[in-house]
Amino acid sequence: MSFRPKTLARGLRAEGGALLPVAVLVVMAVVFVVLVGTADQSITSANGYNILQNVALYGWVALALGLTMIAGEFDLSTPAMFTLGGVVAALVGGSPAVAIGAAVAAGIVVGVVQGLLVARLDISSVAVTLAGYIVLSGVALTVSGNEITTHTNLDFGFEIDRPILEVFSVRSLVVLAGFALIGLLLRYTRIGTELRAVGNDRRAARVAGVPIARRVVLVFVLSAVGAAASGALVSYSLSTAAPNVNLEPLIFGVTAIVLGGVSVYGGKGTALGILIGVIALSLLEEGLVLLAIPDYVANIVTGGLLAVVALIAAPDLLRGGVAALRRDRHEGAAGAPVDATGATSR
Amino acid sequence: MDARRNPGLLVPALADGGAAAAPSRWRVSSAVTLQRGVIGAGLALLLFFALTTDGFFTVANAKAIATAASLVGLVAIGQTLIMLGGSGMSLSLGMTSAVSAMAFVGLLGEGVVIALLGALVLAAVTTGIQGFVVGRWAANAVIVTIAAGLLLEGFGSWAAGHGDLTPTVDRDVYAFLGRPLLGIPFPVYAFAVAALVVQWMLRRTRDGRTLLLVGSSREAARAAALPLTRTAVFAFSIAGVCAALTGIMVAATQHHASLSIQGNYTFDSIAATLVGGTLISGGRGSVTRTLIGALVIAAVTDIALLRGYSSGVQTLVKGLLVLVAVILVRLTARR
Amino acid sequence: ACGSSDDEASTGTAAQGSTSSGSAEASAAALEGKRIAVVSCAGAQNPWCGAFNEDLTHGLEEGGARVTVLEDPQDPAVRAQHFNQALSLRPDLIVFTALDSDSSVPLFRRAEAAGIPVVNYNQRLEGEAAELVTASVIWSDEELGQALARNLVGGLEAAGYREANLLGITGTASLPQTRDLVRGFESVMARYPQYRTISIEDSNYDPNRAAELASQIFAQARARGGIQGVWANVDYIAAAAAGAAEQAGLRPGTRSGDLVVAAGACASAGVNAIRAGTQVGTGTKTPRQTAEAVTETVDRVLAGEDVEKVTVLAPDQVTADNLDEFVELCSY
Amino acid sequence: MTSSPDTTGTQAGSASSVEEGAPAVPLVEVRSASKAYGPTVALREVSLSVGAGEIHGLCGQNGAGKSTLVKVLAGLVQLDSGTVLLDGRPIELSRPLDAQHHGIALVDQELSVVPALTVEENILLGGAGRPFVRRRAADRARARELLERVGLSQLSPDARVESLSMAQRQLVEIARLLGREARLLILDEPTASLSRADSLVVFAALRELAARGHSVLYVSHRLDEVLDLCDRVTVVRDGARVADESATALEPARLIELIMGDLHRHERAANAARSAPDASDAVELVVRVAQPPRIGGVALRIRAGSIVGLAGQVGSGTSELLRALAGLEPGGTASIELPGGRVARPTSSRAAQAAGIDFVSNDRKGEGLFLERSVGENLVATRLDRISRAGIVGRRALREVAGRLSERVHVKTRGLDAGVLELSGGNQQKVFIGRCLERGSDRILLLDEPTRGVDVHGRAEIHDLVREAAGNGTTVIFASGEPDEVLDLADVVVCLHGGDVVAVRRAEEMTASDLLAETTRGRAAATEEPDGR
Ligand SMILES: Nc1ncnc2c1ncn2[C@@H]1O[C@H](COP(=O)(O)OP(=O)(O)OP(=O)(O)O)[C@@H](O)[C@H]1O
Ligand SMILES: Nc1ncnc2c1ncn2[C@@H]1O[C@H](COP(=O)(O)OP(=O)(O)OP(=O)(O)O)[C@@H](O)[C@H]1O
Ligand SMILES: [Mg+2]
Ligand SMILES: [Mg+2]
Repeated sequence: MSFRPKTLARGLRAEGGALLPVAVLVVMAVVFVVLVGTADQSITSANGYNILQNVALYGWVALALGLTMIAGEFDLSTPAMFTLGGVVAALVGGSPAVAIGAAVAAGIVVGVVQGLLVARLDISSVAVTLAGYIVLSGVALTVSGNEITTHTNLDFGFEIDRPILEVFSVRSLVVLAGFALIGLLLRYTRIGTELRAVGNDRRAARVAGVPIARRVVLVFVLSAVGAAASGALVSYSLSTAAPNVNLEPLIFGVTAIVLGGVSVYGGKGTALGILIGVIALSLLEEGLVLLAIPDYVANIVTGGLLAVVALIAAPDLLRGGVAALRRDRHEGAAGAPVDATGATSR
Repeated sequence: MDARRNPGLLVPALADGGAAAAPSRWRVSSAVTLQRGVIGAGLALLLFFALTTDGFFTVANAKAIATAASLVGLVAIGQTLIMLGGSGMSLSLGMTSAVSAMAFVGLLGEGVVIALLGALVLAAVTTGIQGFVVGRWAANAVIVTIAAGLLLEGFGSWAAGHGDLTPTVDRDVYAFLGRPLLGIPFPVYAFAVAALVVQWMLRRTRDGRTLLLVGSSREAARAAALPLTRTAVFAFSIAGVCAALTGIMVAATQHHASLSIQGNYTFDSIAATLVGGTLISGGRGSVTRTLIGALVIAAVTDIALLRGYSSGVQTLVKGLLVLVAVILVRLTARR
Repeated sequence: ACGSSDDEASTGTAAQGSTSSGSAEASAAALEGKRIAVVSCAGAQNPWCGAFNEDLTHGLEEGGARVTVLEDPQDPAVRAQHFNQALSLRPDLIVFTALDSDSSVPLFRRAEAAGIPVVNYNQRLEGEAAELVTASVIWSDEELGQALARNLVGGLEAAGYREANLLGITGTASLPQTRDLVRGFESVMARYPQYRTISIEDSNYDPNRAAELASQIFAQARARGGIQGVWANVDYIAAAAAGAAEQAGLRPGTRSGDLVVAAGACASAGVNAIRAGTQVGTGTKTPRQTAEAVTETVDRVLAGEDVEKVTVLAPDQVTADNLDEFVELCSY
Repeated sequence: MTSSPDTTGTQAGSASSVEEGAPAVPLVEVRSASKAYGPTVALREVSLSVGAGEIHGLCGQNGAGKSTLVKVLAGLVQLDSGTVLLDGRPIELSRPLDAQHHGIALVDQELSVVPALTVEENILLGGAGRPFVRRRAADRARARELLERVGLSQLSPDARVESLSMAQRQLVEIARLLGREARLLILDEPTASLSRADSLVVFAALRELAARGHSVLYVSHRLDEVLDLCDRVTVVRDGARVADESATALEPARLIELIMGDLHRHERAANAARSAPDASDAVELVVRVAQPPRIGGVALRIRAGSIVGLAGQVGSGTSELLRALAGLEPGGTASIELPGGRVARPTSSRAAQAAGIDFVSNDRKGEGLFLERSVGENLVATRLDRISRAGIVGRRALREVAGRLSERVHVKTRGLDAGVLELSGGNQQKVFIGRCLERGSDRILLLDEPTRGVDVHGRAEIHDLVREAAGNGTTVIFASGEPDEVLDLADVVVCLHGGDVVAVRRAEEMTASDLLAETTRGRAAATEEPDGR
């Protein structure tokens, strides 16, 4: 990846991204180096591998969540789809192509249904995908019989995690390719423009003739497919799929995309920004591991970070803060007031 | 260029009067018919399954359902207030239940009153802070509450020394909170009283009515100089207190408290609120509806359990109920 | 090791399979300066894990090892990720608790390739995983099930039941240790046909769910003679069921007409309940004994000794009578 | 009344038909169109014809059926009976797509450009083309060409739309429609969100388009604009056509009469009749607002109980000034020096409220009403404090207050429990204003576009309410983009330009053209169209 800084900055700006992701990445990198330094460790390619594996783990989930958010929606069903993707792949078994294909197909079905409900009936996506979350959790438990399902093909899992050039793996390369693809889609195609339009001002986009329903369905399909496919890939690398849903992917994804400069209110964000958010968060996690931080401290750190992120994204705090700064510099309009009593001209 | 070969839209197809943008009065009224039909059919189905389920229609089972509905329902009262106020939902109320329960058990040595007050105040303050952030700065409630859940979990397990807390005092001191009173489990009273009080607050107090207005439109409320921050703190801290009550009663019944007390309360409470028919974007709904939602979910889960369906199927049915409710509410919404 | 006083070491009768007596001095030497990564479940969610991680860390550090603990909320993906991160720390040994055999295979292969020994605890491994791992320390869940059954029968007999309907509540039914426990339980109960388990439900280790389903099954069974006994594989699930019983107007205890409650693996909730008389007994599957056994195994592996693949710890039966002996071990 | 377009007009748009010299077949003709919504009859046998290259006005009261007629042409609403002809041939308009095939384009009341996208992206948004490719060079050329056609050749296609003026945004939208070969452009109240100067920019572009043979159907409540812009005017009342006349021949008073029937009355008289605050015991306030970069610093001394009208184009800062005083612009500083040396600083809407300031936003749906709630609840929304004791709302007090206010503002509603969304726009506006009345004397009432989208009759009623409030000692500051409204309602007119006060005059000393001259200072030359109209 040979992004020149200028191209990178332009890419972020052109799609309405902010400086935030770059700042976040720099801060995280510094924190990482400091953490590692105090932990008396040396940084090796193994750390790079781990970070990229972490990117591979939830990268697509973050990208999928980010896409829906750019289009002005929120897909809460992501963690359940992630789990279900793994369960489906493990249950179907056989050739990995077929198994992953089945997970992707499940994702398409879920995405189409959720997308249609959101777009056609104009229901809040939070409500629809919350119901989707519960339904999909039930489906995952039911089809698996509440058992951990084992893949028959253990070698494939081993292959996709084998280090390539020390730091990469098939799994992380596939996820990075996904980022590149979605990045190109957002930046260089009409669909990308339309997605941002749909997220920024849905009414105007509709009036302009953007096929809103199709675009909304598209993001929900991409979101569900992203989650299902990563769930399937992860299940291969674990050689098993557990049917219980947990919120980990959602928490990671939301934190990463907001750090990556995606607006919670839609219309703004880039694939590159999301990737930066994911990498930044993976750096942090690797740093915490190197420091052997207990789980509860990790919770506090992640929770604190997310709280800060929520505040950064809060519109009124920013407005108020800017206002307070300005108020200090300007103290009203001094001087004699213009007479508007109507008395003088009488 | 010929317009025929260039089918870009000239007319804002759905800009005005379109199906999605504004359902006409006809659509609304037919949707009401549809809603009544679906609810009627649903109730008939429920009745059928109830009648054919061995052991459903017994007093003991009614109590079991009422208890289950009450524990989730109390958390759902809070969820309803948060939703009505336009903040969407809280993803940390289950964790609030657990941490309050731990505080309660931890403080029991100081006496049951102090323990109760301590736990309730802790819950009110922690959720109140979330309400402040959401109300004052319009922070996204989902993200704020996920963050708060993580922080509560972290600090909770730190304070409890990663442990399961067991009361150091005699059981009789606090066990009344879990035992039946006049044959009816204590949580049922707590839920009934809380639902009545909160519903009354919504209808009859200034803060309650303001909450509905803010939920209807935050921008309008700001322009009308309504107290956004106070309203959100009001909704969130009552939610915290209700969630804490659930946690305390669970701890008093099970005689210990750990983070596992949160169970599925967070998502189940949102499900109960949505099944009751409260609008997720706020401004419309009531605690009474949530009460019904909680009872329906508890009854359906009970039937599924008694008929021997797996927990997966029970979850699935719950999810479908939420989905149907959400669709019906949308179809009958005025906007 | 691990701060346990001598009398505990003698009372904690963790029958250690075929342990050869590795002396304390030898272990100190073997652990000294070694780097050990522990990939474990998180204490925040699970008190057992918290106590175990603490005891193990303490024990290993006392021997002079440097310990890094990576905790996760029982999430297979995160656990695998942590295992990889543990590998990149290039430790001398990894202590690991598998979620199941199959998902451990790729991890163990990687560890083998890196030449890092792995000591697994608590999870019985099968197939390739069992071969790849250096050593395992597990409990005999079958014996735990037997202890549970003996406790329950004792309670039922004390309450004077000629016959009884029983409700069983398991943690996660699909786990091997749950199956072992149920097998052990049933092997004993086969001798008491008058006590019938009419329903075994899966709580997924969620106490609220356990309470909910217990109360609903109490209600349903009322018409058919009611439930006289409840058993659960861990104490806090039993406590939830006992609480639900109280709410339904039943009385947990061992007097005539009481609901008899018994559980498998002891914890504070169980100690509390046995003291209060609402639970008849439990069994030891304690974090401290596990940590001690793991520490010893680690020590021996690092000392280059020949270690058995599997060390099976045998649990003790705990009742109101001998509770005092086990209070220390069971309180966490 | 003729049904063929008038060819004697002097407008550039008609020139082409003059040259052809033949009685041209109208581009679009609607014959005896009827439409009912349940019991409501929206259109009764209406006819309309728009010639090629003609700018045609459509006027009528609220609810007269203008929008319905327009939607019929756009294929959004189907007629119960009647026909639509294009180039003299009947056409089927059962879907929006049909209208589009026939080159009929609708520009909605609300602007439909996406703020976060660039000009070029907006122009090409939603159009045909392959979804995955963007042909950069071709797209750029197309965007430039279309921008030129609406007179925006100076604008960079890469500019973000959120940085444009309202007029530019409107023109970008029109450029998009031109890109789709629109023959008939329909604009339904397009200038509701445009200032006068911005309107002039748009008008110039429309005339240019008409000159090139495009037709325009123009719906507006701003009668001066209609007369100014259009070649012909059709007036509908209660769903029926009452006139179709040449705009040049039409007197403003006659047009009002046609629109209102006998409801019309003249307003300035009403204002004159209002007892102006007595000069001798006048209490004065000083209002100061600074809000960089929009408003450098404005300080006004005004008399309590008077009505101050702020006039200015969009971007002149009238809205920002009001919003700053209402505590809704956190970027600004505002203060009000009250009698007795007290200084109120509305740093938030709560602070403004505490200082006795009430605000009626220009965005009724977004920032005004609580659309999910009832009429009654909306009316008492801001006085829950006063009708409650110890935090408990008195039910009797609530009904009483809501009932009284509802009567005061003459809301037409089936009851206080009716949803506010059931009301028509004008009635919604009355509820909105009613909420700010009767809140005690010594208060300051800020109104931004108080009668937007309200018909002449409703407007007069609202003006009366405002005068009455002022008569009771409330100080009123309002902003309006319509010169007539400012002159009708205000005692004192304050003209703003570029965030500065450029003129302060008594209303009766001013004419509409004075006002236009003051508020378009410096820009007037640039925006006034070249033919000097
Ligand atoms: N979708 C609808 N359902 C029922 N009645 C409608 C609908 N749309 C319009 N009407 C009614 O039809 C009549 C004409 O409405 P229309 O919107 O055409 O008026 P208008 O002339 O555009 O008014 P305004 O100047 O306020 O925009 C009104 O009485 C209105 O109540
Ligand atoms: N979709 C609809 N279904 C039923 N009645 C409607 C609908 N739309 C409008 N109406 C009714 O039509 C009447 C006029 O509505 P309309 O929105 O045209 O008002 P308006 O005065 O034109 O508003 P505005 O000035 O904002 O354009 C109202 O009484 C309203 O109740
Ligand atoms: Mg209208
Ligand atoms: Mg209209």
